[in-house]
Amino acid sequence: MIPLSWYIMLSAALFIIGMAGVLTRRNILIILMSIELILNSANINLVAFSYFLQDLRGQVFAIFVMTIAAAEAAVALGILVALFRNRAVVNADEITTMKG
Amino acid sequence: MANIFKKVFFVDFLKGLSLTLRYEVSKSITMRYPDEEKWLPYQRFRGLHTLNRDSQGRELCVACELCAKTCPTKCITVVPMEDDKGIGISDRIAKVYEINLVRCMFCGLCEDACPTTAIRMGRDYELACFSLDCAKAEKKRLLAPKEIPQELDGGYVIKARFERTKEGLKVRPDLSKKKRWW
Amino acid sequence: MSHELITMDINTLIEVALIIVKVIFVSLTLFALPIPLTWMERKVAGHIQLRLGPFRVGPHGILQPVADMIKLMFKEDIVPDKADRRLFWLAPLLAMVPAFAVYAAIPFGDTVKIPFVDKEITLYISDMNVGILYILAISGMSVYGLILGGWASNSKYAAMGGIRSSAQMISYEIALSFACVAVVMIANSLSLLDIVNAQKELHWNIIYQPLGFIIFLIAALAEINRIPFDLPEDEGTLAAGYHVEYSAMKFSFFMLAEYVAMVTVSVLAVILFFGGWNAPLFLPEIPIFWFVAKVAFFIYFFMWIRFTLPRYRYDQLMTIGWKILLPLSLLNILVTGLFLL
Amino acid sequence: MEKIFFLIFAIMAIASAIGVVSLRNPVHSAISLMACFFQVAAIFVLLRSPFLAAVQVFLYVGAVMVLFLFVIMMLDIRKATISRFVPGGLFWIVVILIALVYEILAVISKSNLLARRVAAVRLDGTVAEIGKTLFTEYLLPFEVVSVILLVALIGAIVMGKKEIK
Repeated sequence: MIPLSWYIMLSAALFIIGMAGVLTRRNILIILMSIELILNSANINLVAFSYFLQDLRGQVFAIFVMTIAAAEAAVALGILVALFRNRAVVNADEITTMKG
Repeated sequence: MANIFKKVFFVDFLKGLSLTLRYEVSKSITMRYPDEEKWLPYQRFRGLHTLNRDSQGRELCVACELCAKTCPTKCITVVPMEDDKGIGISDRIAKVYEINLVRCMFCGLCEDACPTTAIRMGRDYELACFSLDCAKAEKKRLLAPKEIPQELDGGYVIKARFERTKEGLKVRPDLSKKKRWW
Repeated sequence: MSHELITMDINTLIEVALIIVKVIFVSLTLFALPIPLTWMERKVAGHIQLRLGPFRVGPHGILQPVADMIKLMFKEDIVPDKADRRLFWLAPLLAMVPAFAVYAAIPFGDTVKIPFVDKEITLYISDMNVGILYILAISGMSVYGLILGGWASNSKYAAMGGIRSSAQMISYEIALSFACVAVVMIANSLSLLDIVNAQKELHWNIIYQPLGFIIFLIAALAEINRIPFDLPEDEGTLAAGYHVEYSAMKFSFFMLAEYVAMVTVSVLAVILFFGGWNAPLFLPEIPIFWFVAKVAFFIYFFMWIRFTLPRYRYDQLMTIGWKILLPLSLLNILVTGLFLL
Repeated sequence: MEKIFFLIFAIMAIASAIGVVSLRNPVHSAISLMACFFQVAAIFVLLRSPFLAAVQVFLYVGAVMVLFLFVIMMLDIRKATISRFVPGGLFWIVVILIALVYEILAVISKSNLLARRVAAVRLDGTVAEIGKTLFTEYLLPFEVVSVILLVALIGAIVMGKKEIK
């Protein structure tokens, strides 16, 4: 039997790697991918707790998370394409004109 | 209305499918050329040249070189020679008569130019080979008897056999069995 | 759980051995399938075009695929300069593995009694309770081989083929899944075994789902990149699309994946809409025979379509996918739901 | 047995996740993210939720990552691959990450949930059960999510469309 803590450690590791990606990388595409990674680590947690508590709500929430992640990816990539068409950059540091 | 009906029930699509199915079950028109069948060309087909003889077996060619002069690709070489042994119809015959088949375009102008009807376009079209040596048709080869007799009417498919001989690959026709190809 | 492994009794061992044998058997069959299929495709092509097809190697050219295979094995394996070498290697494998992995969930029949041992064996590797979802998910993965093959070649035709394939696969996957959803609603289960069992005694889904079947067929044609939807490898405009730069064994992996995908789609069409291994009309039940016969018919049908229809234009492809098939499939689900209520 | 599988999947997931953030080329990142999602799906199978595993592969691997690859190929990434890797302000990033790691470790070590064993009752027929839960207890969130999806669909189309001048 795998203890619950293993799953949580795995999800924590993925979360931190994703976080590091968001903070260190400047390529918008990779930042978006890191966000997907973070969402997935949350999913692992939800499903693991759902299994150990024998409650389906965790899985239901994981489905919601996946749906929202898909929607987020679609919109973000749409924005990225529009942005690239206007400015031709994929570097987050170069898009600072919206700053006040 | 009829248009909508057509679209809903894929009428055009089904028509196409039935057409291809009909083709699928009908007889193929391709022939299996070197293995089993061979096309016998018409009499006026322009294939490999032949050098003809008259009824007494004398060479008709008098080495006048008109064919070499008129050839647009300059692929015919003729070297004349004096001879009184009666090989030719006159005492001037060709010592060398050579056609470079790589350059020949089988236009048939040599045939028109020949005053003694010695050179004729034959019906042999299996001229592919593996080395350039055989792309040169010498006098001996041009004079050799042809497998397809000149008198035979052409324009149909005959049975043939594909053979590997020592001289190379040969297609042996069987002239007795013939059929229209369509 | 390690102690369970040790205390495994003989029956469990037999079960495990059976599964391994089944896996090996199925994958060997799939590896060998392109040999008869390429021959059949060439013969069908030939006869439809009033030709004879291959005839030189073996009787009626039956050994032609073997000759092709030998040729492909000994060809030079070219990797283009400036290609992304790792991905260039990975792409054919990524195309091939999902195509095979799908068969873990596909049932070929119910159970068969072995005559002498008096033991029943099941004719499927595993009966997943999410079978159809698994198949759709895994077969959706095969697009990676196409995209990466196109991108890694570092060639513009290949890249365009890759981009086309990604857009096409995503678009048609939706319609394909929705066509499957209606079937799932009727059978009340995601398991393929239950879906087939729900179609017993001629209650085949084709009778209840003609529209769903047409949507499934069109979307499946697009999903396996066959004419009339073979835009990713469009010879006319893209040379050969995503696999322009591939040669030798890598190319043959792509071909293998394509043929296996075609078989998969035929199998799915039979399972979902044509009653799986249930005998048609009132003919006697023969294990696996009817299944293979129906699958063979569909494979022939796909070849038949290939040599009947011309290729669609890319914008037409997208229009068909999004503006016709998607609304129709939603309508199909709605109507099915209303009938079930 | 199960532990060995878990370790294989977990190590591969973490390795490919590190690949996502450390590889220069976005295409390579996307591929390793795809591999990571696949491992996560395998872990879902270990957690006895095959439905979620299939949805994970279907949605993330089959759709979202293909979308990512599509956009990456549409954009010109040659400049991006040679750009510098870690920008300035590295110090603060490291501080934040260390704080995060510490916090998570603290929470995990303090919690008493972790020693918990799986209950004797197994959930059977998970697909049907999930469906029931989704359409009874969580009907409103479900509808909200579907509206969000619709909005995202329209938004993506509007964003992606060329401006008509």
